[in-house]
Amino acid sequence: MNIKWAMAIDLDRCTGCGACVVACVAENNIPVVGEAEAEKGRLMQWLRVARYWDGEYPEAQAVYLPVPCMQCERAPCETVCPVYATYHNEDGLNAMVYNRCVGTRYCANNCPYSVRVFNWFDHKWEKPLDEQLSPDLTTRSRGVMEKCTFCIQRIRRAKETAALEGREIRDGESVPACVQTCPPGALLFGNLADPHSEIARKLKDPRRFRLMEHLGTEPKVVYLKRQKGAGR
Amino acid sequence: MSGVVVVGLFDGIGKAAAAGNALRALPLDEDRITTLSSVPLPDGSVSRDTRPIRFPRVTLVGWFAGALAGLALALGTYLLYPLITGGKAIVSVPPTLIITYEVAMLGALVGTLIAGFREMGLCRFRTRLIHDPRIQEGKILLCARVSGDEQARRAMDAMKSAGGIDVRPEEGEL
Amino acid sequence: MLDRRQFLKLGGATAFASLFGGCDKVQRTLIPFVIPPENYTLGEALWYASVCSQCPAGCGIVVRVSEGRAKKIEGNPLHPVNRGKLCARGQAALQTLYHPERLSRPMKLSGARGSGTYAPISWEEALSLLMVPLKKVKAEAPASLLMLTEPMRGHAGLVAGRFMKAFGSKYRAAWDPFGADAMLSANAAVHGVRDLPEHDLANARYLLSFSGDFLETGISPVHYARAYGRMRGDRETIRGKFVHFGPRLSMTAAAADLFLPCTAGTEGIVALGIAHVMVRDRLTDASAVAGRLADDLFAYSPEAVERRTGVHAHDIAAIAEEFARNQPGIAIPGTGAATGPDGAFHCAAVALLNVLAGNVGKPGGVSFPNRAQAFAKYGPEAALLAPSPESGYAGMRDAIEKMRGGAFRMAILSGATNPAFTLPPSLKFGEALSKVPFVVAFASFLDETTSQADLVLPVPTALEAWGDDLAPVGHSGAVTLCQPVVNPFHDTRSVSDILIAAAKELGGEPAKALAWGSFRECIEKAYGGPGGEMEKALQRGGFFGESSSPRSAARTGNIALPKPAERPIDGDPKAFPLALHLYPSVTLYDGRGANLPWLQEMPDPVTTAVWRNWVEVNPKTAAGLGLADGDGVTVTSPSGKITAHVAINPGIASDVAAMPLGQGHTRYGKYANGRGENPITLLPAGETYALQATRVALTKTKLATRLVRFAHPEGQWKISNLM
Amino acid sequence: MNGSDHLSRTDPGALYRELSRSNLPATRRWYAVTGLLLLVTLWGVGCFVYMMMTGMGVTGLNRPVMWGALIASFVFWIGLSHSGTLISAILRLTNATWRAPILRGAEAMTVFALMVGGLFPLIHIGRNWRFYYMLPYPNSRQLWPNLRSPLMWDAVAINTYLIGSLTFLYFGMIPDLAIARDHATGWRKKFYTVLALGFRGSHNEWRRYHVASTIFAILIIPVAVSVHSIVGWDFAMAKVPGWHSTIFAPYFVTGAIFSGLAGVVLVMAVLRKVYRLENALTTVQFENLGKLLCTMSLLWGYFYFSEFLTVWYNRNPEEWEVYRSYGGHFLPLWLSMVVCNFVVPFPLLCMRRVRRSIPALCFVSFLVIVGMYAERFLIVVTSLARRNDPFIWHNYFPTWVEFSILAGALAMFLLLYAVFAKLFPIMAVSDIQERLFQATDRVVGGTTVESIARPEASVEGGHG
Repeated sequence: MNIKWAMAIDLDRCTGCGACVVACVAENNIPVVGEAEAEKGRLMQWLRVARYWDGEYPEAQAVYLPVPCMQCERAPCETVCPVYATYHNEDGLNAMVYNRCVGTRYCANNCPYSVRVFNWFDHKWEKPLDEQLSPDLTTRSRGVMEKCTFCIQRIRRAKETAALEGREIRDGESVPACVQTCPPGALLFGNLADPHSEIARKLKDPRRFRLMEHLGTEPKVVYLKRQKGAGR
Repeated sequence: MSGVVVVGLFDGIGKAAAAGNALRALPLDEDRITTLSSVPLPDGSVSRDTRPIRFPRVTLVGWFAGALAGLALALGTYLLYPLITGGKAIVSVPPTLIITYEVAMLGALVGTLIAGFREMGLCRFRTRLIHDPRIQEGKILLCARVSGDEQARRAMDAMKSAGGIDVRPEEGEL
Repeated sequence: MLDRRQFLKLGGATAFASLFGGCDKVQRTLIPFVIPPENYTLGEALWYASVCSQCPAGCGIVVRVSEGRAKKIEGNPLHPVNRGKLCARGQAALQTLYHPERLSRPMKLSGARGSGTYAPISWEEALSLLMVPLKKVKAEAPASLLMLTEPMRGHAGLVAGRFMKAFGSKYRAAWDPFGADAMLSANAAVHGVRDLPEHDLANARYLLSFSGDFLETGISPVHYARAYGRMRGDRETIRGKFVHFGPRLSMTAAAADLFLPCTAGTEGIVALGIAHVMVRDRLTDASAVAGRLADDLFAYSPEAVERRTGVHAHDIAAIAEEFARNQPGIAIPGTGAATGPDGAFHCAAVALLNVLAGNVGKPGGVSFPNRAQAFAKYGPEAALLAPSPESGYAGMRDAIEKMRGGAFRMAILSGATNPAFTLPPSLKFGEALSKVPFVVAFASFLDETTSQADLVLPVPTALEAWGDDLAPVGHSGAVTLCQPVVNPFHDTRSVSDILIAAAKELGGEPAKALAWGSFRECIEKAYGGPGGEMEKALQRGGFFGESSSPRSAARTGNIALPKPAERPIDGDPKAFPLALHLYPSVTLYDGRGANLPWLQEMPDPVTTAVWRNWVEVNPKTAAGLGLADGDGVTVTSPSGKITAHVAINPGIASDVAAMPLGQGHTRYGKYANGRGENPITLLPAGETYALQATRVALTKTKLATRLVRFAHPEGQWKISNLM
Repeated sequence: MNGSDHLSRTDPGALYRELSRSNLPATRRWYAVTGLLLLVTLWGVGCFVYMMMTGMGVTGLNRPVMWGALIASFVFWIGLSHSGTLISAILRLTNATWRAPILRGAEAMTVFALMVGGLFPLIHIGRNWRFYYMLPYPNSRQLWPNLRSPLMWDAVAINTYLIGSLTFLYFGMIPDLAIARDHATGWRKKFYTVLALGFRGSHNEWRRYHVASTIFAILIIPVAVSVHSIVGWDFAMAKVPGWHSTIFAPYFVTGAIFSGLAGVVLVMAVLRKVYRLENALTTVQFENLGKLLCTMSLLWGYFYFSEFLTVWYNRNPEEWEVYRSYGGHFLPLWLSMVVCNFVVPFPLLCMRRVRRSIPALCFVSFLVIVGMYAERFLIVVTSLARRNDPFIWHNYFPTWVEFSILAGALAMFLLLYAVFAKLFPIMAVSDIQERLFQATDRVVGGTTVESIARPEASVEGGHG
């Protein structure tokens, strides 16, 4: 089956609660950096919920914008890597091979969404917190770039299960941790190449837009605008 | 082409030129006469270079060899490791041009260097070469490769009469 | 690529071949670096269902267990409260299990009382240390035993309740800092039901929130957030509108279509203003507002309300009309409104709107399910299993007073609500506790409360224990079951197990009341034992089949409006110009999450700050005080003084200083200690547990620390660059 | 010529001794200075090792400023390397007679600046110990470099340029090495004998030497231009507001020549002072360099204005944020760039007095070096610090580790130069001799002027 994973983020539903962030941290063995490193702008979270202010009191508004890796179809990060550490996999995801990475950080510079995070140090999990580490994916050493993978390990597992049962992967069978946990259901994940998938139907919504569309990166994360007023 | 070389030191270009003319009158072929000097002398002032300078062709050859290598590197990379990046085609032209260009220039530079060394006859550490360090004091060493004792004697006479100092036969390569 | 089964097959083939063919088939190629390591799947994971204990909402969870270790917590998709969803705090609960500072052995006080220095001892010694005084108290003065816990639900509550009763002491105080006291009394006054309502957000067309925090820390944030999402986007042609009134632009307020800031402590007045318009413009069925109520409402004309609250009269009128016309609609009060000194008034005023709109008992409105029904077979003891979601503040005050008076010879502490941290220091809880000769604490972590005990007994976390639970809202009558999802990581025993064992040793009445071998046996007996139904229920996470029939509100007419309390909040407005607005932290809740690194490092949704607390002020107010974003300030109230960093919140009322609760720990481990000061210090010890009870003054101070925020101070204003 | 029986108007032996003062046995002062430089270099190396063992976190880098002072220095040093070979090649091709005394020093500067600059990308990568992943050789990891990456273009181009510059330097030095060989004794004799490769100064050698030099000069110019263009493309290829600009390649080349010229002036002044080369390095050389510097300052100003104008007029919000920060957080840096690169140097260099005064010219050159470093830093850091998504903006300031590495790099450059000057002819003796040989005094009316006789342009063919 042709697969093109995509994510829809409905800003009308997103409350900015941050459940996705912690779910991602828990799923992907993402280290905690501490206050001093956070101050230097080195949070390791793969997914951020950007909070923008808009307007002045009393019309001030907070606008939440969850930003995972956009898994661009025309990914600027991939072409600039001198060692092919990041490339397009068969499902159209930007796969990151930590082993190959030498840490030029060019990919991070070339990512207009700035969603790539770099391992500035070897991050340690104080014992026994290391027991929480998921065996499905590696921890990353210092000097290596990392980023949201759409929880490729979950996709992989679902694919294996499907293959064992001799069928194709079902819509919604595998979703990233953030999508799984999102309390208001603002996140939706699925195969865009399958016209019957929920996401394919959802993305017919006229509210759809993509972040920095003018850059031509063709992100596979699609946002749905906030609505105004009652009714549609 | 080893043989006897008659050498003589001259402390002025005029004297050396006169000696050169005398040698040519012996007669001695143009390509048997040369000078050693600390500064380049204009061609024909004392001796004349008869051998055509052809090594710039090697530069060209080096350039094309480099270009081929660069092209092979670029295309080979694309075709042997066909990883899709950025959702783009496997083979991309502009980077190929850049790599080809740079490696071509490298080939040309290296080709020129090697050919230049060969043409100038450098790096012959094992052969005995005619040399006189006194040229560094502004003297000109006029050298004439002679065949036979008779020619050698006449050449020495010609140099001495033109004002040559320390005129002597030497064994060695030019 | 190999998957696991192919690998096993190959493994078998290799083993077989090696017997006969020798070992010449050695793998010669390395795994090339073109393949990401994530493409290899290691082992199979198992999922176990349980319940989340990070807040009282009682969400169902499933825990992914791999090689005997819990790896990830997710929401239980079958659970009626959260339907597979889970908040950040629930996700982070995994870190309590493997926390480096978790108590792994019983500990005996080795220094002075309250010093927090302990020596590890064996369980035998610990139990004898527990039993000797317990027996003595039982023999000499059974009424001098105090049990201080968080509200215990399910059979744990039954065990504790029966134990105390059989022991002969009635002093069992349960403390929950965010208990819904005000809402309960308001509901009793307006609806005649002293319980939490079920808000059917998913089917509502209009939502009015008064300082609501239902999306972040309210009674059941995941339940409400899920319903909120459905209200917004699950219906083809209807999108529920959401209007928020409150003094602060909170995370919940940010989700609103319209956020109308009002003066601190005036939420109820705004609600009455809306009610006034509804009655005046005949937007409501008149029978509901007979008699005195109409007279009471007369004073709340939009203009009068505007003067007191700062909300424009035309906004009030417009919203009243919208609210009445867009049926069904719901009005919700939040912690900010309910925790003022006259929280009951605010909540009642809001509840009144639901009555006026005629939404009580309707889909998309407010209803009151019968929670007690699930445990009806226990008769009067059902209240032990399904306690009312009150804060228990009165009980705590009473207990503190009695402790100070020397009424208790022994105290048992349990639970995560940490009264020494969450009660105003002016109540002097710690000092009172030190008057109790022997204090035993059941805990997973040393905190400000448990570190004052003489004996600390380690308990399993919720992921390692048996239990059952009944969620306060959204449960639809379902009982959630807990089971150990992993083998206990440390040698721990649950409170219920120890109480059962202690009862057995005490003999007599207690032994009869707690006639089980263990708490597991208690649960199994209650739910039909191993095999059969309980096993299936454990797999599913509980009994989700039965749904309780909703109670109808007892009262529909003749509603008496509670009088707004005439107590102004503490502090002279001249000396203390700003009203202090305290709110539960989105990440740390009441402070129990402060020792979990994941939560400390999760940027706060509003300020994007990490690892420290702050005081939010309006940009104009800050400028007037000469304060810039990030400056250190001293926050002074009549009751206390702390320092914090200024965080500008452009959507906060100009007369308010807001602080999150949860930081300011001093004895909660290295991740929690020294991350700012506890704002509870600023509170007076009032009649009710009122978080919005004082005014404060801010003065600029130099601080050695800095407030770290994720957002760039300039960049965070440039959304227009992006969209 | 003119019937003169002298090869030159000065005694070649005395000339050599004067120009080769740098090769005299090392003095205590020399040891003190190089010792100090070695210490600073080692300190820089130590800091690099510390950074490698601990992680890149010891720098001030962050998200989004993933490149900082190290990359700015890379661009700066590669830029500095530009003047040497490029100027030398252009002057050689155009037969500028005043060029001879500055050739060697400038070419050596190119090579050492390249060596130092080329280290920075390796220093800055996160897993330095895996740098060989970028080399194209068959291996069991199935790794191969991605030639789409501008970094690979850079690697190839810098490699070509380094080899080319080394060749250029060495080839041009062969006659001088021969001279040195003939004057030297002891170990130096053997040393120079090997390096001179048996060059004797025969007529054939000289002729071919000239042809090859010309070809090298022709080849190296496009390489030099391409190298800094590619360094510019490292940035211009990226989707970073402030980087993504078509003008970057020529702008970088201009800036490179500009800073390189300033570097040449400083190096020449130091050589002149330390090795008492006043007779060779006269105000003529400095004035001419000053004129070039003035031109380049103007050219740089023009390019910067062109770049600025397009963004200013366009007001693309993403790019404009970068420019806005020039007036905000990065104002000191921006001011130092504009003042040191244009506002002060241009009017000063227009004055003949300044151009002819070596201290004044050195001061201006120093300003230009500072200004150009500020420019590199500004280009690299500011654009990253004000990325597309304003939420994650973050400022950057280098840490002591980065400063140490930068200091170590400077010390390494100076150390290499000091050792080079000690071992090799730092003045192009044979070129100077040649010029003197060709020059003669000629009476024109009432004055005597220097007249140069040129050998016929006998170079046939360049490269293909």
